[in-house]
Amino acid sequence: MASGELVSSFDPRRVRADTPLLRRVINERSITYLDSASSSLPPRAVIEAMGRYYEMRHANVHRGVYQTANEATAVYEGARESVASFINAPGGANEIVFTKNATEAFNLLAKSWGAKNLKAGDVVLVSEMEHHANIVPWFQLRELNGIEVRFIPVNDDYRLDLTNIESLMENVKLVSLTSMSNVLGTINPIKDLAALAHRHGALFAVDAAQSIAHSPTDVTELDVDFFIFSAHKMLGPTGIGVFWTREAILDAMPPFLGGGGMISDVRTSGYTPATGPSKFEAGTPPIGEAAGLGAAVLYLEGLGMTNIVEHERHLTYDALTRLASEFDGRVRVIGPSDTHNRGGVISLDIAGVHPHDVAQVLDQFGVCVRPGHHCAKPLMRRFGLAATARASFGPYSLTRDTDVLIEALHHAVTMFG
Amino acid sequence: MASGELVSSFDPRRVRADTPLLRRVINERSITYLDSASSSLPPRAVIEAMGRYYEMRHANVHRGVYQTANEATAVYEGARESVASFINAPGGANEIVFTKNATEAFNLLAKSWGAKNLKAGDVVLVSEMEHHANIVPWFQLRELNGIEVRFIPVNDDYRLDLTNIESLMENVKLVSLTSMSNVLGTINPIKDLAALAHRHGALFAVDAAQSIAHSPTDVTELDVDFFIFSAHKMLGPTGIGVFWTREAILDAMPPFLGGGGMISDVRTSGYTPATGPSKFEAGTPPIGEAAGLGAAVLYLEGLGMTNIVEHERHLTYDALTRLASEFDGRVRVIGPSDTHNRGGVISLDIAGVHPHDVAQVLDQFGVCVRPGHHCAKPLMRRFGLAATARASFGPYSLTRDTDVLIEALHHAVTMFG
Amino acid sequence: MSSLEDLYREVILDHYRSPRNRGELASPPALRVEGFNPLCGDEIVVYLEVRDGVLVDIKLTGHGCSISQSSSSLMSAAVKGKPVSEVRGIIANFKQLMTGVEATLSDEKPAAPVDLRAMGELAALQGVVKFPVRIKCATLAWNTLTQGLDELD
Amino acid sequence: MSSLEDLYREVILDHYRSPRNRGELASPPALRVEGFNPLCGDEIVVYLEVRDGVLVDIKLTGHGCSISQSSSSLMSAAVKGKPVSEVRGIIANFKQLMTGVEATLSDEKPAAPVDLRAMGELAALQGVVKFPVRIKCATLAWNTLTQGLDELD
Ligand SMILES: Cc1ncc(COP(=O)(O)O)c(C=O)c1O
Ligand SMILES: Cc1ncc(COP(=O)(O)O)c(C=O)c1O
Repeated sequence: MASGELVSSFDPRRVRADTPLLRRVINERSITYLDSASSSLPPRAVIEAMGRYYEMRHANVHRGVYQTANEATAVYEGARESVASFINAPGGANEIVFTKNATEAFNLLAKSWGAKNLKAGDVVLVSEMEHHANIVPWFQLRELNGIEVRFIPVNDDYRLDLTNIESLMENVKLVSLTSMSNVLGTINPIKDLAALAHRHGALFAVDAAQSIAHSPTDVTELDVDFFIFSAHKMLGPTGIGVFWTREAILDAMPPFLGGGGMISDVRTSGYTPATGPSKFEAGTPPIGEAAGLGAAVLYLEGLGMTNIVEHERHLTYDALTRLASEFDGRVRVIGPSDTHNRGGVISLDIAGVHPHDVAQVLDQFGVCVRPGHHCAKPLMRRFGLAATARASFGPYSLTRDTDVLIEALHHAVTMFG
Repeated sequence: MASGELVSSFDPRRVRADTPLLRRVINERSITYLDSASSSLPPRAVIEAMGRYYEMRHANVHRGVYQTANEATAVYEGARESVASFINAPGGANEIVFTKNATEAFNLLAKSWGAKNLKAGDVVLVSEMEHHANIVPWFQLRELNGIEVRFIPVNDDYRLDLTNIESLMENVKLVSLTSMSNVLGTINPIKDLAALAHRHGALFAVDAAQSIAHSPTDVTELDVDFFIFSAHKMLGPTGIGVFWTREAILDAMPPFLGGGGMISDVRTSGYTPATGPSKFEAGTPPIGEAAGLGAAVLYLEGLGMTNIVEHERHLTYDALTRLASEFDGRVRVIGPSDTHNRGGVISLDIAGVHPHDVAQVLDQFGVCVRPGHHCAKPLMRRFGLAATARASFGPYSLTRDTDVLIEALHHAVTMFG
Repeated sequence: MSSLEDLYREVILDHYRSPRNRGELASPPALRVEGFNPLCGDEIVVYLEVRDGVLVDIKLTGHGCSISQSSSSLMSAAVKGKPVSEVRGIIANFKQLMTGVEATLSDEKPAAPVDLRAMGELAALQGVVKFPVRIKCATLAWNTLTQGLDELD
Repeated sequence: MSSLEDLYREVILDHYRSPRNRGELASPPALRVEGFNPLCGDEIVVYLEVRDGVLVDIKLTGHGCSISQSSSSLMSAAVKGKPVSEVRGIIANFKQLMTGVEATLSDEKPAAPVDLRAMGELAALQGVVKFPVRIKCATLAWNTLTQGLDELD
């Protein structure tokens, strides 16, 4: 991306203008996109980076000698560098593994690092507010080798219940937590909890899928051990996720998926794995996707992550205030009611209106919210809900979006009486 | 793709005009792309389908109620339908699982189906000409449960040595073979071998990565059990691959990667997997990539697979003839010397010139060939080679490409004396 | 908003607000069948009592959106007290109402039109077909009922 | 074709065609070290004999492209008979010749320029830096030698 394309001071209308999908008209209304927690909308710079890649430089990476193969390799490895610097990986690009999504990265963590380092009776400590991506792989590992998966409870105030954390830490070898809940918006005290885990001799993994595009990230400063996220939630494309860990841990991890690219030798009798991130990138990697992810990182850096935090906090504060005052208590926010340690994900429970119906009515106003369990069924059960209707913000969101949301919610509430 | 964009009678120059990357000029020469076996060049229709997806319809799939989420779901599921019909899957779209590449699909085969159905002493029969993607996952399964991985030898004529196939079949539960070697160009008698496997009570898997874009596919007619390929070798994007198997087999396979989307329920105590292809598609799937793959299938169907076969056979015949006559025996083709059961992949061994140097010299002429072991080290060892320089054709290739290849090869041969 | 009002017709909202035949039956003798839509979390439990080839009683519990809830309520009212053979016919008709239009959406030939008059209140669910993702909500109860009848066969 | 001829200078082609110090040394007393570039399959075996702090003999076997082969041949000629401390200096100089320009390509500040005259024939490998993927070919032998010297330390 040419530096001229960067915005120097943050302006959400500028981001909006950069985002082609926001020009969509739905049911005769401009789209009101409030589903960035599911997937964000890529700016033109990202879409064009991919288009240019396929038009100009596409080739398989590695081992190529010809020019476009070198260029494709530079695009791919360049994205690795950009991501490393975006999260401030202490060991740089060598610590960045590209997966297909955050979910594959959790499977890599559980089935490579976990299968090697955890044995029966060892505990992986997660929480009741985790996404299935940070639960199911641990259950699968449990089937394999009898680890215990333990859950930190969630309080009625929608925050981790840390009252008994010291006793919960018994036999814990890994703490794996979301930095921000995709249902509640709750932001967890990752740095403190990582320090606590380390005091107990445990490692610490972060599910950063929700925080990556909504706050600055510094894995060195957080002093965590694993860090996982997906490009499609940070204005990037589908099909690529990131797994970060310290180089020493990465080097000691056994291979995961097998195939081309992750070997240093193959004989009919056996194989020797490659070293570095390659060991975990079997087969042709997501090259076009890396082009998109690299552009997304540049774009976010251009906006400035602290600007985004401020902007989204303002939107969230405004929305929470209006939702609390306008519906005579019929609309309940499932999540913290203030913006302290809370991001722009707002789950709604509306008395007498099922989230599916809420979303359906909202669609008639061009409002995109997501109904469902948000891949967090344990959390839903904890609060006795089958589903919520979730609205979530991105850097392109405006208070105008909240206006339309509230207008449409009024309609839904009236309709279902 | 509007039907007006389809070419009714096959014309490689038209395909060329459709392919933006072929306009590249490299070292002051037009690009001569001869590396389609590594990755093919997407036509504008594919690149634009992805761009349009991100500009117009991008949203996370499943569970969405709003319009763009429905459209994204339709794009994704539509691609599944297109792929199912492209390979004539007997059970339709329900049998198509999207993976990140062919390699992940082999890992799914080995670690889901294989881990459940194979036990110590059971044999997986592959061949010496397999790609690492169809070798390493089996080695990994062997570490887990002691299966045997057995290799069908390759003859000096670069074809499978089937002399002792009956005795090789002892204890074989799965035969897993490439339909076309990515090094030799050899096309294997899949239908006959599948029938043989079935006679011995074994299932049959096909690595179709190399054949999928170069010949018509009909898995029903072939009567095979598993069929695997990658989009990026069939004019599609990176980041998406296909795993096909019969519905009954798929339903009985245990989950592979765990996370969102592949579950029907998750409690703090455990989880219940989903049914159908979803069970194997954990996390946000490659939606933009599916848009590209769907367009690639349409584009290939528009060209007509039998037209492509004819075209590439002609190119291959011409190239083999000229390579055999022009270099006084210094240039040796590692692969069958006729076009009977042979595709357009031509591996070269040049006396006194290392493949790396060949590719480097060729790059100066804008010629893209791939040097290396092509992820087929057992095959390389079999023929006492460390590497070859490989040229391969696509539907956009012309005899003019072979002209430039030969001109550049003359230069390399002269240069290294 | 016309298609929205087509989806949420008054009959539907009425059955959603005041579901018919809600509750449980002792099982046995009644058959208890569970239905589940993993995509949106809708759950339904159908209790069936068949005597001498007649569906003498049906009760429902569960939770879900207005479409799945009203569809199950409408279904219970439509099938209760009917001979099983007739119930199967009603199910087939309803499924066709849903799939006929699904097929149209996917560019295939539309199935023979359903006789809407014969369907009574059920016809109110016709608006669902314009919202393909909601069809699964509407058919959940019906699939669960079918499963129950199959088990009794 | 100028950059191509810069890569494949006559000196390089000469060392490729007639590699110096090719062969093996009995080990022990010599040290045998293997180097391998998994990316392109280049393999090299370096035999070192160090006595009283001097690299008295070096031999090489292996296979690879003209760059990796000529670089190892050029290296052997440059280091043979030299004190180990001086060998380390030559290695450092050569690595800088390769990395200095790598760094430039990736937009960092170029390292201090290497004194090319002091490098003799080795300077012929300078053209490699314009072909970043080939740098690994050129440095394979040198990394293997370093590894050997480290083992002897
Ligand atoms: C024969 C064969 N099988 C499998 C693969 C693996 O495909 P992918 O790298 O897309 O996973 C390839 C290509 O690299 C191949 O040529
Ligand atoms: C908190 C959290 N973790 C993990 C994921 C999984 O990400 P993906 O679906 O891209 O693998 C998501 C998003 O779905 C999420 O919100």
